[in-house]
Amino acid sequence: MAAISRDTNETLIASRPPPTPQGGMVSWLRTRLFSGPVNSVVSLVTLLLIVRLIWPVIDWALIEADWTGSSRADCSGEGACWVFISTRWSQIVYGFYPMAERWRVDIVLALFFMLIAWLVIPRLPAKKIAALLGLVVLPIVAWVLLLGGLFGLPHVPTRAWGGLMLTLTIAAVGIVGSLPLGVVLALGRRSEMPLVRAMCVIFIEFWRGVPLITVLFMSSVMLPLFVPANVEFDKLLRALIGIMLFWSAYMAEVVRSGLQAIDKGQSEAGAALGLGYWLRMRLIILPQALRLVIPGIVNTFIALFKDTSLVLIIGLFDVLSIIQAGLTDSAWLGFATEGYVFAALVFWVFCFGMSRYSQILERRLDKGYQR
Amino acid sequence: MLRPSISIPRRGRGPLWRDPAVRSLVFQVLLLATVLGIIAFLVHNTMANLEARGIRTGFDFLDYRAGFSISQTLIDYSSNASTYGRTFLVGLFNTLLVSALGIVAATIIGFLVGLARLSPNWLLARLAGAYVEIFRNIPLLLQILFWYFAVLRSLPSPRQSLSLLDGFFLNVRGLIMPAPELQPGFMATPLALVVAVVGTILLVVIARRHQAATGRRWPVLPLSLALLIGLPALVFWLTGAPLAWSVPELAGFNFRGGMQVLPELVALWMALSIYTAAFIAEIVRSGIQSVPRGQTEAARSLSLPGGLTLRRVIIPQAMRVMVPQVTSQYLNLIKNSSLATAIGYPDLVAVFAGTTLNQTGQAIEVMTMTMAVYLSISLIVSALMNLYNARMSLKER
Amino acid sequence: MNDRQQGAATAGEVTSMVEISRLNKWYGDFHVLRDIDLRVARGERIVICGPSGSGKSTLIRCINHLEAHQQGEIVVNGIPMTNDVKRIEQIRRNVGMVFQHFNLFPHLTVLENCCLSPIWVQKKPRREAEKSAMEYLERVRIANQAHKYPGQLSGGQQQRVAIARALCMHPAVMLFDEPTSALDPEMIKEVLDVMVELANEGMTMLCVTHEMGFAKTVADRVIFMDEGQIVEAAPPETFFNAPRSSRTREFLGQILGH
Amino acid sequence: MNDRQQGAATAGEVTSMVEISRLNKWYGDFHVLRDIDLRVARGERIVICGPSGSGKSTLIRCINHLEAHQQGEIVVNGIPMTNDVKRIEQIRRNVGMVFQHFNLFPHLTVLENCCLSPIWVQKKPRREAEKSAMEYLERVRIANQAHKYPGQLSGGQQQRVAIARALCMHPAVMLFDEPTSALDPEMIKEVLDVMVELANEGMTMLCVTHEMGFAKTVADRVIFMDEGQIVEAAPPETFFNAPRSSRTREFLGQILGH
Amino acid sequence: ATLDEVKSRGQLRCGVSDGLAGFSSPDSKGQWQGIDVDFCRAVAAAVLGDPSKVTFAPLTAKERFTALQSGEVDLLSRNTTWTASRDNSMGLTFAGVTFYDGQGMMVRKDLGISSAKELDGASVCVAAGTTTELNLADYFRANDMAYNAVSFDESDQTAAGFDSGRCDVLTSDSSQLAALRLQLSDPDSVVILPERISKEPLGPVVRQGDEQWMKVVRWTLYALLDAEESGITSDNVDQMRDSPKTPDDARLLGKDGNFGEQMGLSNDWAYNIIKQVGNYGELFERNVGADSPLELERGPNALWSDGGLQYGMPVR
Ligand SMILES: Nc1ncnc2c1ncn2[C@@H]1O[C@H](COP(=O)(O)OP(=O)(O)OP(=O)(O)O)[C@@H](O)[C@H]1O
Ligand SMILES: Nc1ncnc2c1ncn2[C@@H]1O[C@H](COP(=O)(O)OP(=O)(O)OP(=O)(O)O)[C@@H](O)[C@H]1O
Ligand SMILES: [Mg+2]
Ligand SMILES: [Mg+2]
Repeated sequence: MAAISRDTNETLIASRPPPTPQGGMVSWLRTRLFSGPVNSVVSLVTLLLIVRLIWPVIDWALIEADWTGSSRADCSGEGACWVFISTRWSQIVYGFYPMAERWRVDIVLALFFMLIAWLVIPRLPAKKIAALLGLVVLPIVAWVLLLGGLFGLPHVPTRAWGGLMLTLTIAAVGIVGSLPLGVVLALGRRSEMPLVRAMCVIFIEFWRGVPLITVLFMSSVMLPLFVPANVEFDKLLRALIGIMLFWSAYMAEVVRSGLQAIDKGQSEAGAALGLGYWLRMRLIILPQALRLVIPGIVNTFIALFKDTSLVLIIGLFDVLSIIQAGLTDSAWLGFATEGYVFAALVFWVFCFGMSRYSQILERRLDKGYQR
Repeated sequence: MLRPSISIPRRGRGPLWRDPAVRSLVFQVLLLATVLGIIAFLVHNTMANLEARGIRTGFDFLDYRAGFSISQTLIDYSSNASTYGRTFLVGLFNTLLVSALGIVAATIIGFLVGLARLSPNWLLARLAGAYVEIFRNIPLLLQILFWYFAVLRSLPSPRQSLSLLDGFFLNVRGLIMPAPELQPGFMATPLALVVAVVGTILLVVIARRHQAATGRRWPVLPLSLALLIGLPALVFWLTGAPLAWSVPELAGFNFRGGMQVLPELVALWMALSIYTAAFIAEIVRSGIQSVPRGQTEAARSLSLPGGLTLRRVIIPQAMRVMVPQVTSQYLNLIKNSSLATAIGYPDLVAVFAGTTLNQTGQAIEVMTMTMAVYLSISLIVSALMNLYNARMSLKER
Repeated sequence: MNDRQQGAATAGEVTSMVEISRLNKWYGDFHVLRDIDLRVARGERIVICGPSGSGKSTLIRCINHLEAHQQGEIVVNGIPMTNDVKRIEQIRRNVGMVFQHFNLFPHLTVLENCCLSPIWVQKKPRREAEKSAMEYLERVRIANQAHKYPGQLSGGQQQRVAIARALCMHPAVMLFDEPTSALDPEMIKEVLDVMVELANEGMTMLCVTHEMGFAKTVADRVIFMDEGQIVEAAPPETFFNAPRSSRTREFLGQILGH
Repeated sequence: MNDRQQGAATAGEVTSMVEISRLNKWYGDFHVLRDIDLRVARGERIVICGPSGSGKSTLIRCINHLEAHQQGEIVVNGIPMTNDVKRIEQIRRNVGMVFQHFNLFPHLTVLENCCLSPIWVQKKPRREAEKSAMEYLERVRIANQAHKYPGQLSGGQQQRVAIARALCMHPAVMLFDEPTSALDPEMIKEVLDVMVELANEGMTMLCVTHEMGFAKTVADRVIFMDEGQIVEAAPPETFFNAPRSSRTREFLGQILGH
Repeated sequence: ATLDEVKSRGQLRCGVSDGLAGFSSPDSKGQWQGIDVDFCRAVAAAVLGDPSKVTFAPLTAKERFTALQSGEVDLLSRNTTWTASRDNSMGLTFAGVTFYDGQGMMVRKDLGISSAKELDGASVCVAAGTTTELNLADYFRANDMAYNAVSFDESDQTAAGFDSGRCDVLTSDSSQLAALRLQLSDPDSVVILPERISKEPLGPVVRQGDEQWMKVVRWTLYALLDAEESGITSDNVDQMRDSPKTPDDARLLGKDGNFGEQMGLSNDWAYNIIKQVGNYGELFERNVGADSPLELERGPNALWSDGGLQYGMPVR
């Protein structure tokens, strides 16, 4: 039998620091980019691609671009002409909201962004209060302020709304409305009552099966056919309801996947503690399920946000439609690229922000209760 | 002992309304009544409103002459002879065409980008990541418009067409290319293709037998590719290339002859596939990452090399996760193709729920048919998906 | 202690805490429990064992109506089980249950786990609920972890929290379904110790377990189940030393074997 | 049997199957393995035990390079471990590994699981690979389940398939990482039985386990690890009856305690 | 009935084009401008006494009839051609003609084309769901020519498509062509061909079966025409009301008779229209005529007394 160098070893071998890995730029490049012939070629091709693709864009959008001025004459034509955007800035933000009343929009937007900041910045305390303010107080304040007609504020009809404020309104209402509806549908789809389940399935599959633009078309021009004569709905309200119903179906499927992932034992433990169905859902199942599907929920939010651009098809002037309307201005023909790029940027900033935030949130929550 | 047919013979039942069975029954009946009530209400209103406003109803209009022309028709259609019913089919086929093209391209791009994101090459992984973040977060409508204008702007007028290959021209009207015109004797070539397919199947079977007996493998993939391409090509050449081409030529404004790919189609196709590919890439990445680490470790400890591990162990398992999600992206793509209406590609929504609706004014019928089409596509695909899931799901106890 | 009183009030002078008579249960066509008769006296400690699939879990899950039975009667702390939702909730308040996989709520802290039922079901003020919960956590020697999340605890600690959570309802009877079988060997002991203590304090207990050491130490009766019926029920000495049924003997041979 | 010969050919006349000297490994800054020296003779059966986190798994995972080490040398069946991919694959062909969670391929049948490596790595004809796989499945007494999928088997059966799968490579040495700790008590025995048989046939084995019965029956040497080092290594009699180190004694007290 | 609904609502809902210079388009302040828009205002002035009480619903060509049928709008004033099928089978009624138009074609000058007959094989940009699209098919078939239609949703897009070279020809009602021409990057590089390939009487549309409302709309148009014929303008209307020149003027302006009340309006309905919106001539000149960028001739839209087709029925 082989000799053993040490039979016992009572003395503790001290923990040593690891041998220093050869660091530095060169080693980083070698391992990450040029770790073999294939890899090197791939790196070079990629680099070439980036230079060929990205550089002209930067050149056009930043270096050769025109930034200041007030009319078409200020555009040199070599790069992008952002003057087109800056002259229309206020329309892009406020739409046709009356000049004198725009301070109301400003307040709402300021509150909105402040609340977002509160929710996003981890150091700030009392997130629950912020969420409550965001879900209950802000909508009421925004509704009173934007619509007016109360407290001596002049009434501003929704058809005067437009631009970014409209986009944000539609997105926010859609998001706040579709989530609870989705939760109810998801619970319904998992219900033990066959009729409830069947109805939820039909509802969900219907909305998931048809394109949103047909829904918007129906809600914007055909709705009066379905309701008694004389009943009136605001056009914006109709778009909102259409969007909410449409996305609640998607939300329901996301939530359902979360519900499915929760172990049956959780519900049983709740029952054993004497909690009834609704308490069990509220205190045990939903908090876990929703947390689990945060990525899915945020993805749905993002999709919803992007699809607000479709209200263009029904004649509401959101960011995109306002810019498109501007493109037909005969003083500013030929700036479609700038217009679309800018609109894309607006949407991108919001969507990317949301997706990043969801990733951070997910990580933060994970850290919370795992070792 | 047999299960009793009537259960729960227990003493001291509580009041009826506290019995869960009774409760659930009452609740369901109430819910059903409410839903039926709402439906009846809507139907009643619609009937009354249609009546009151003297709007014509029924599907007779489908037999009326359409009288407008459509820029892309995959089936026979002429503005002076075809009916509105025909416009429905034309639109449907155009929708299916762009969807099919989009699905193929999106899948290929999506898989490549998804794999690139997992590449050990830092630069490539980052580039793929940037691709996903950019295209996923911009509304599709914008991307369609952007590509349309980018395509239109970068292409020359017909007179200055770019001549790519012989008979291929690219200009702002689209890609114009020769159209094949079959000559007698051509049928031998497709026949040869059929033979090649059968041959390939045989080859695979024999190769498997060979492996089972000797352990040696044949290079099945290159062999079968050679067979599939080579044989038809050989037959085609031997039969004297019995295929004439209708070569496009510039006449007056446009090219005559040949086939044409519309720029609307190209822009829509690009936008749909680039956009959807960003989502597919994410699915591919997370699908591969969802296979537990233990699987890779087990494969390694069996000394399977990396490529084999991916092909035999990781991808088959990742597929199960990916396929349902990718399918729902396909469905989204099909629904999203309805945005064609923004750039004038003649899809179902543009042609039928657009022009035909406007010429006939029969909104209810037209919208119902349109929604039914999308709904059926979605339901059919879902049904197929369930079938797939049932067959592919891991066998459990 | 209002619900204990409440339970007692309905029941008058009960001596048997759980009374099961001619209980039958089917899953579909599969007959899981066959004519079970069982009477558990106040303060009695019962260990149930038997091969896998013999219906042990099903039996104790019937006692707090996690599973519905089709025939027979169950009376818990004087309250007969019916289809009445109120009645079921009343019974559940009298019965604490500890699961094999703990089933703690991972999104709540240990303390919140324990206070959930007192606050929402028994409508106690939060402060009082927390105080009482801390006492129970103390008793299972885990009070110092009260503000951690279950995911941050070891298996043994989690199971002790699960016990404390059940105790916080002041149940009249505790059910344990293989409470130690999901634990690493090193952690089994700490959980068993807590259970032994509990038994010594006079808690009525029904415990499904294969820990025969535990059965010997605390059980008043050991029940052996097989194929859905109670095959043998005897005090531990008789059970281990002179099992009457051949099936019991076979089973004991396997369990104590390796 | 070509790779065994191949291994042996490279190695000349080796008597020690695994030779580890002054092995050190870090996870980031954390020093998991500290100056490990270990020599396993051909046919030797070694059981490794120690508290959780002591580096047992890491050690055996280093042996087939599932983890890379930073310092020290490992020689397996005469093949020294380098960073060369070919070399690593060669070593892996000499080493069979059985994981705690089986890690069977769920999309392949039992037989396909076993034939994967013989067909694709050793380029055996399928027929021959299947025949040999069936023999091993026979040996672990599961041949009748060959065409089922892993998900359709019990844990114990799955682990036996995992053992057969590893054996199909005709490895020179087998590594086991807590092969029974994810199993229900009733299934532990069937897996241990197979392992005992294997040991009796003279297979070289390194086994991380807390099954002390198994250690007593088959181990030539029991190794106790703590904090990344080998604290004590001795034949089972000495190890269990007269542990020299106080840390070993403490650990044994815990494990055999309840 | 629609009239009562509008009155009780206090707002007229009017469907207009979502962007067509001279007919209806929002200016940079978001105010709607154009002859179609002004007609809506005239109806609002007649019914509610206030031309600002209009809610404009921008509609694409495809949406317009559905929106009117469904009751989404009370009145469609969206350069819509009066045709038999629309009047008879869609549950709609045309109330009159606000603009006599004809379909024309626009091509780039550098093509060197002077007649529509030379367009064989051309690609044509056209707005989907219009009579234009149908006329186009008829015209090319009648002249045995081939063409390639590229149909866009909205007229803006047809112009953009034409501008980018997607089509050789842009076709539309010639008044629209004049408007769309202004949206091109170089308006001077194109010509409008002389042929008018169709008759395009454009007018306001209401739902069928509401005689009263149809008459209100129709008489609003007549009031505009009568005012121009009598020389009543928004500037001199007060004066004319105080001292009407003719009995006709007195009846029109509500000084004599109760013609407004017969319709369910107030008697100063026409006064309100003229005072606050102007007469037909003013509308025309301001939006599409000499005072506008479009600079269209009156042509057939001149009064009958000037050799045109516009003819207001007498208020009597
Ligand atoms: N929901 C269910 N539907 C159908 N059969 C079930 C269900 N739950 C349990 N069974 C079956 O009922 C029988 C008894 O199950 P039970 O869980 O009570 O056994 P057990 O004695 O607790 O076994 P173990 O020791 O494995 O926990 C088993 O055969 C099981 O397969
Ligand atoms: N990938 C890793 N990164 C960082 N630390 C790790 C990693 N894997 C293991 N460790 C740490 O290394 C130490 C040794 O782990 P190892 O799995 O070898 O222990 P073990 O003795 O097998 O324990 P157990 O009995 O729990 O399986 C542990 O403290 C563990 O937390
Ligand atoms: Mg059980
Ligand atoms: Mg380990």
